[in-house]
Amino acid sequence: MSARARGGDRSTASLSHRLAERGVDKSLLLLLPAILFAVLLFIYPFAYGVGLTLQPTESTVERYGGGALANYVAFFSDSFFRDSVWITMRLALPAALFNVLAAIPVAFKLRPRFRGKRFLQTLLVLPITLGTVLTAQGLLIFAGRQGWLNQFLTSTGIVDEPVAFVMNYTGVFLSLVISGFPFSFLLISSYLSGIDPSLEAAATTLGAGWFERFRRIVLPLLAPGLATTFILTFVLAFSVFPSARLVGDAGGETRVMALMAYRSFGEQIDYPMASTIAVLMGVVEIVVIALVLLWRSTLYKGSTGGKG
Amino acid sequence: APDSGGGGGGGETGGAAEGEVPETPSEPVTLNIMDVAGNIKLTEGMVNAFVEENPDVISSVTWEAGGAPDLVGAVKPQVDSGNLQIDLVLTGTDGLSAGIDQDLWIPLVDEYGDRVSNQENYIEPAAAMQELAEGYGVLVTYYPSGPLLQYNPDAVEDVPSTPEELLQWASEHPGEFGYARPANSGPGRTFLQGLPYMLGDTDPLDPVDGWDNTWEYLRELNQYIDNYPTGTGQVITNIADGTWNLIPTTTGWDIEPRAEGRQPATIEAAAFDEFTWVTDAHYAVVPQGQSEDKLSAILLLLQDMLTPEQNAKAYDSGYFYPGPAVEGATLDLAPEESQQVIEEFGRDWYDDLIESNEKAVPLPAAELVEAFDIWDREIGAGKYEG
Amino acid sequence: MATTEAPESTSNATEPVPSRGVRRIVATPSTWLVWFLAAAFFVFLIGILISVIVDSFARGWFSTWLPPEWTTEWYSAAWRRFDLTHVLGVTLGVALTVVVISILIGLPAAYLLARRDFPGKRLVSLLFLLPIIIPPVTYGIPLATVMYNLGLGRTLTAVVLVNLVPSVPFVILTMTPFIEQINPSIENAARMCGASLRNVFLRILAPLLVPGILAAGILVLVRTVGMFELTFLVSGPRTDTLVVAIYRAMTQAGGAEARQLISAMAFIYTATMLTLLIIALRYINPTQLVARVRDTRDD
Amino acid sequence: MAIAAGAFETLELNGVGRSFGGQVALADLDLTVRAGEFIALLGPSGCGKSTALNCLAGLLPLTHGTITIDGERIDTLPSERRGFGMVFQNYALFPHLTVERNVAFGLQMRKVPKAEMKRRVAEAIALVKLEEHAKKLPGQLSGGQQQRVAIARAIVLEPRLVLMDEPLSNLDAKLRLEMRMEIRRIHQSLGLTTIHVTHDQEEALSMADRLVVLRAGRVQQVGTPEELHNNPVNWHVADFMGYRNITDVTVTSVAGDRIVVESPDLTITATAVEGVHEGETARLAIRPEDLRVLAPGEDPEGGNAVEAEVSVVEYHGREFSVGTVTRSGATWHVRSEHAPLAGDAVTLTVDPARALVFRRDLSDVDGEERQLEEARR
Amino acid sequence: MAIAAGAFETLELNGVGRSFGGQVALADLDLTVRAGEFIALLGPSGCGKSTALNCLAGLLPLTHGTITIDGERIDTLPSERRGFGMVFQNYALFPHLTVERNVAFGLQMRKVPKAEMKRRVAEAIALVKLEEHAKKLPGQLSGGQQQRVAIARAIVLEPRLVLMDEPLSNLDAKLRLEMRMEIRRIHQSLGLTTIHVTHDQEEALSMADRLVVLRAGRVQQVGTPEELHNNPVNWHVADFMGYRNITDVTVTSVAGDRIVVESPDLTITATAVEGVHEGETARLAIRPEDLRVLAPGEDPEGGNAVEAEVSVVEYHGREFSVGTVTRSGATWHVRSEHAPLAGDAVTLTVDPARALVFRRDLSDVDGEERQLEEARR
Ligand SMILES: Nc1ncnc2c1ncn2[C@@H]1O[C@H](COP(=O)(O)OP(=O)(O)OP(=O)(O)O)[C@@H](O)[C@H]1O
Ligand SMILES: Nc1ncnc2c1ncn2[C@@H]1O[C@H](COP(=O)(O)OP(=O)(O)OP(=O)(O)O)[C@@H](O)[C@H]1O
Ligand SMILES: NCCCCNCCCN
Ligand SMILES: [Mg+2]
Ligand SMILES: [Mg+2]
Repeated sequence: MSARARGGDRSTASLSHRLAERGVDKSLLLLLPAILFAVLLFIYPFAYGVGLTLQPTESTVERYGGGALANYVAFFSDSFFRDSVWITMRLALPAALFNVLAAIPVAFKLRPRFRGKRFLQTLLVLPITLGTVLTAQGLLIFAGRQGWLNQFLTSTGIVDEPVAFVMNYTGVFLSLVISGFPFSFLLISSYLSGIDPSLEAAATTLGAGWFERFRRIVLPLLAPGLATTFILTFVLAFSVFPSARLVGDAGGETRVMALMAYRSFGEQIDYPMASTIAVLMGVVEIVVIALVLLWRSTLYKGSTGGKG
Repeated sequence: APDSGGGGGGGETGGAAEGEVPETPSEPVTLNIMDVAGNIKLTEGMVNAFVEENPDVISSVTWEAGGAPDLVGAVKPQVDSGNLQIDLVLTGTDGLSAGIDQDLWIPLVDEYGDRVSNQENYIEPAAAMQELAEGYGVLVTYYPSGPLLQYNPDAVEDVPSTPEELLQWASEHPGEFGYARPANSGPGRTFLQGLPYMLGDTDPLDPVDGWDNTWEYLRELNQYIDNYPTGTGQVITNIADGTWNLIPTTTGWDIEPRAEGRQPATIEAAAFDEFTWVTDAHYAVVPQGQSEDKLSAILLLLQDMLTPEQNAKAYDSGYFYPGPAVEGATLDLAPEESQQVIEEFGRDWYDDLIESNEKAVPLPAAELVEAFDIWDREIGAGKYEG
Repeated sequence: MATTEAPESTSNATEPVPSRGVRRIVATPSTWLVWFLAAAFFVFLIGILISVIVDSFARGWFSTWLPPEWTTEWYSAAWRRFDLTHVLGVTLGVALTVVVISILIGLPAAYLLARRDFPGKRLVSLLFLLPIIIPPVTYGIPLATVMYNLGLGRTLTAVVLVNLVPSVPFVILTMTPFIEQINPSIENAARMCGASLRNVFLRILAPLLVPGILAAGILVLVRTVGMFELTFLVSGPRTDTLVVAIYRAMTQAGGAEARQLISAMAFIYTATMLTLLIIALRYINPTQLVARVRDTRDD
Repeated sequence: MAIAAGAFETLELNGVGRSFGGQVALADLDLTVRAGEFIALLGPSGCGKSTALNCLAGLLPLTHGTITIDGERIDTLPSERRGFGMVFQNYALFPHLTVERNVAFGLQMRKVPKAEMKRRVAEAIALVKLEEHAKKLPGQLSGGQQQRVAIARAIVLEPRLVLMDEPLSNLDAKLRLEMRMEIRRIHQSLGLTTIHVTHDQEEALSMADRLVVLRAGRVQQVGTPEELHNNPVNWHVADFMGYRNITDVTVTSVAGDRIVVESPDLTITATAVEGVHEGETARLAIRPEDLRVLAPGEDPEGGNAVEAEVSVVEYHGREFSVGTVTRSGATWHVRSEHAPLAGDAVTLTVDPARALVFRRDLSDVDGEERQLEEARR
Repeated sequence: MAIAAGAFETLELNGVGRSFGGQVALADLDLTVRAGEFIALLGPSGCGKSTALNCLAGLLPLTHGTITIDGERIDTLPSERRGFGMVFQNYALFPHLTVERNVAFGLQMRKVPKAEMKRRVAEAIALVKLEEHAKKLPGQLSGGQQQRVAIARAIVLEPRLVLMDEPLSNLDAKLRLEMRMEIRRIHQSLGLTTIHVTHDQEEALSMADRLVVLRAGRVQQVGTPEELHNNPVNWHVADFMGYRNITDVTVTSVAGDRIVVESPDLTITATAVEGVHEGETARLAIRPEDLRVLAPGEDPEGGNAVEAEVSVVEYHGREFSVGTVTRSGATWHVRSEHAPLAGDAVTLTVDPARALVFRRDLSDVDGEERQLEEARR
């Protein structure tokens, strides 16, 4: 056979091979339109928005000090702003958690094929057609003090006084569940369908009852998918805006960051502050996402088929 | 497309344009009118009438509606880029002064006041409101607003006639009185601005240092209020469906919802024994960079809108009762339907009350924003203890 | 381990065994919870929908079970006041254009991200992820300024462009797993048959990706029709989409429009979406709207 | 390691059947399994092997019949309480658990004390020779190693019955051979009762004490490897047991078992397995290894001679597999010690005892299933 | 059907290599393929067979070496312009196109006129006997039928070279046998140059003109089936070619090829394949079919006798595969015509010409690869 030198000798492979080896060839041009798009229409305006946060209005500087960072100083030193972080979290975290946790058993139950499954799935997709406005409007009418729900509850004697479902934390929470639950249900269903049913069958033959199968096999394999679902519903819940205003208590319990940004923007006419709040919304979201991802990175994430 | 004529950047228009605005446009113009004050109902008829009469001046108009907070977002990019899509803005005091702050408006009155000479016919409180425009806007409609009270006669027997009685009533009926967040509501802000007069505060025009009684009062009232909706609509719904039984209102907000069927006609209104009207008005403003032709047409239009015949259309369905801003614009000049609605849903005692009680201009924009800020922090957020 | 349970009969070999019931009993507590959750959810869902529909046809409905009087006048009022024919035309036109363009731009990018490794891939992925997780408020206003500076303010072009900002990444995100699902050797087979990259795309990938494209398309459509923040900042009276029109109606200064009018508009919105969705669901599985799903085997 | 031999005497399946919405996947399976037996379920893809196994395991509810152990019904027990072990076709290892914890899973479910658990897991892992890999995740193992984990996981429970669903089908030729021995060795050393599903006749023959041949949901034949290999009861079983040369012939004379059959190409004396009568069209089946190339001048066995032409020659190590074609185009596969050339004319012969004749119609298979069968060929 | 035989004289691979981020998957492959040849690439899983094939097809960029056809470099051509056909392991049929349109796809890409296309597609489909299924989608076909579509799709283009990547590995035993013949028949009838990847030595032996045995990315041996079967060049090839009995021994005497080796259990006269010297530890390899059970009183061949005890007996149709264990615990696999009983003591013997001795170390494989190799066993 050949006596050719090996190892460092790369001259025999052509340049195009060597570039292609690194993943560089002309098919990369396929990415170009999307990248151009993202840079021009997203990165540039986004950077501009961030720049704006460093140009506080005179009155902000006067009131809070801090020079170019006055907006940030204001946000963190003034509890009126600062609290909105907690208020938003208090809403978004439980809502996202609820959506994920409630979706697990439902997805689990609806997994096998049965008559009417598609119909049920379709019903579950329905809320994406509702839109936030109709949801808010509907909640106000249906679950308001004089709505059908309260009329039913009081006339059947289940409660004495109408229950306050809307214009408060509960109202926003309900609207987040109505729009977010179907989404996490569908997402979790799809992750669940990726788990090879023979794993559960195997656990069954080894003597595991339904709970043990769920706890020891399905749940650990589902966990990374749950993390992803949580992130996506959390993002949706975190930037909640119309419902916080329409069915919430916009000044109090549901004075979320998006409302604060809008308040600065539209009512206080303080664009730098509005940008600051918006940017901080992004930061808080990313911190939460990063934490979840960090947790997710400790989980088993390989194939969920029967063959390792 | 940049069809808005020769007008370039904002700076060019100022003084330089003054002499160049022709009496009439060189050719008929089309106008895009933005309404951020709910003014369209009041003035649409006036504008349409003018267009019909003067097709050589204005060939057509388009309307768009929005909220005052959206105004700057929509207009500023246009002014900055010299690319006007909105030719005329109808706004309340908030949009007006936000635009003044951002340098968005042509100083219409200062520079072309002589061509809107009908401004001389303003009734007195309207003239006072016109002062707030600082020479930028032309007042087109006016109303004395409130604060008044609206109540469900089935549930409220002894109607409060003073703020103290109101507080008393609210404490006896917790959760049955409420008002909307002032920043989002006309009746809300009218109630807020009317209190200092009734409670004898030191300076009704200084919410920071002069409203001690008012803030104290609102804090106490706050204990008996469930929540503050972010719009008057929800307040109307609340009293209509019996959730609440007593709310603050204004003349317009009392008449129109009943006329439209959004409230039962049986809802009653009442006034405090002693109060000062906190008046309100709508203004027409023109964004910087407007072309001479369009400006010329707009001036002709505004002049016409301030004639009694036209201005009387502002009676509408009681939405801004009474509405007109000029002398002589009496109800009998208003359209037939308008007269019928007022007949049926108006309150005969309103006109006397308007005649007899003091009238004050609302807070200037900066102070109003400050009042809102304080309200948000001290009252609104008070519901939530972080 | 010996068998403990004594069967009722030991020798009737041919009789069908009622074994179905046997495994169900074990799952009872979870089944209970699931049905409760699902029922509560549907009560709210249906309640909300029906009450808005009733409200939109009601006159003088305050605190009774049903309205005393029915009317269609809110619909005609909405139609008149907001020129809904035009608004609906704009809405659908914008949404469909956004769908087509975002797929044309997003699909090739998704293909590359699904199939290839190249320097800077992580950075590019991040670039496509950000517009989805950063709230639109953050970049919406400067983006609108850019649009106005380009002389595109309040044009349909601008409305389409701003909606593409979250849509293109969204297509990339949803399409990537669909592409990963297609066996790469099918592409290789096509290349071995002499197909160029273009032909591989048009004749092999595109037809195979139809369910994915439909799913991504319907989601982009739904998101675009529902996108308020960005559209609102660059649209004008002739280019408002339905949500923006509704929002304007709700937040208009001088007090919102009547609740019933909003109900009517909200229902028009839902009916529009529902029509689109039902059309789409003829072609795809509902669960595919959110992610790719292998249909479960139940053996 | 003290894994107890089967805790039962006999396991009986009585008329076990399973349909999927009207489609019969398994019908009327009667089978008695004695403790310690190694039974292979054999048949082509889709014939109902997995269905049978899953019914036995309790993973699929029966639609007909009963399963009893020493007379007690067990088909009403949930599968986690039947005490069987199962090795799945795709191994179904828990991907998030190490080898050790995979094996320990069943013991944990049974709440076996820690110390005993540790000992038994270690024993099972040693039995399948995976001591070095005990801490790895399944994804880090090769196919053969995963296979062995699956076996260890099933047998650590000392099950009364081990069920294996085509456990070797994913392995490469060499590994398959090794694993066969391994399974057989474990079976023998522990005396486990085993039911093993496969579609590979060689595998079944080499491993099992008894074979059950299934086709389209129905049992065709049950017997020892020798019985099946030498005396298939119908042409279908013959086809599956390696009688590659199958052709339609006309019966011309019958004398007890010994009959003469004809086709355009040949006249052959053969053995009738099923009763056929003169004039009937029947099916002739011959193994390639029973068909010899006649040396020049040699007498054909029993007068059986077929003229053919060599078309394909395959080298199989020591011997050659030769494809020949007769005048009418029928293909006959033959074994040969030397390599003929393609195109050579050859004469083939076969011992009449090894040329089997069957009825052509398989009366027990109905129309739809036959269609299925046809489609699969 | 006029598919032109290879439009080249020779295809040459010169030092072709491919690494994945430092890990060598294929190293220094030199091979000359002559037109019309059927070459099998053989080796265990992960040895680089697919890598070699994909490099040849242009689906993977090379990291070393060149590929030329009649002296012209083709490794810089994109795969769609090399004019090769490929049959993929999983068939890779276009699931949305009918059989007909799958086959026509390549011709469409080449803009072959309609009429000619129709004719050629029909011919190719006829060649693989799928006329009845032409209008079906791949999903409606059985595995074997899909396989044939894949072949038709590759050959309809009259490619200069057909590449096949384990095309039979997904089929069941019976079908695999049939498809082997089919591929061989098509190869012969069209005279196509073919490179066929497999890990099944029997398949490779039976189909190919020449075999290339790969291991851990390196060529071990190239030769005809007979050469590989009878004269493997190292113990690894021997292992892979069916020398199942491999054990370490000490060389005690050398006399040319004929040497004597020892281990605790045995002393055997054998044949040295690689040069070994006295005292060296070497590796002895014997096929099961070359190891016989000595009949009582019979003389061992060449004096070679090994005492062992029967441990496992597998039935393989006509004969038995017997596992025996020597005193020291080594396992010897033997073929036997009759079935011994487990526990029987037997004496095994082997012809010295068939007991091969190799060097123990495979000098050309470096540490890391050896580890990989170990892990896989
Ligand atoms: N869940 C199911 N629903 C409907 N039909 C089914 C189901 N499972 C199996 N079948 C059908 O039952 C028949 C037997 O299937 P089974 O899985 O038992 O075959 P098998 O012998 O194991 O085949 P293979 O060797 O391919 O695994 C097949 O025709 C199959 O299509
Ligand atoms: N894309 C890749 N990235 C990294 N390593 C790879 C890649 N493809 C193959 N390899 C490695 O290269 C080696 C050779 O792989 P190849 O696919 O050629 O094996 P093979 O001989 O075809 O095996 P099999 O019979 O299992 O198909 C293996 O060790 C494999 O892990
Ligand atoms: N329908 C009642 C109208 C009241 C108008 N209020 C206008 C306030 C504008 N800032
Ligand atoms: Mg099976
Ligand atoms: Mg391979």
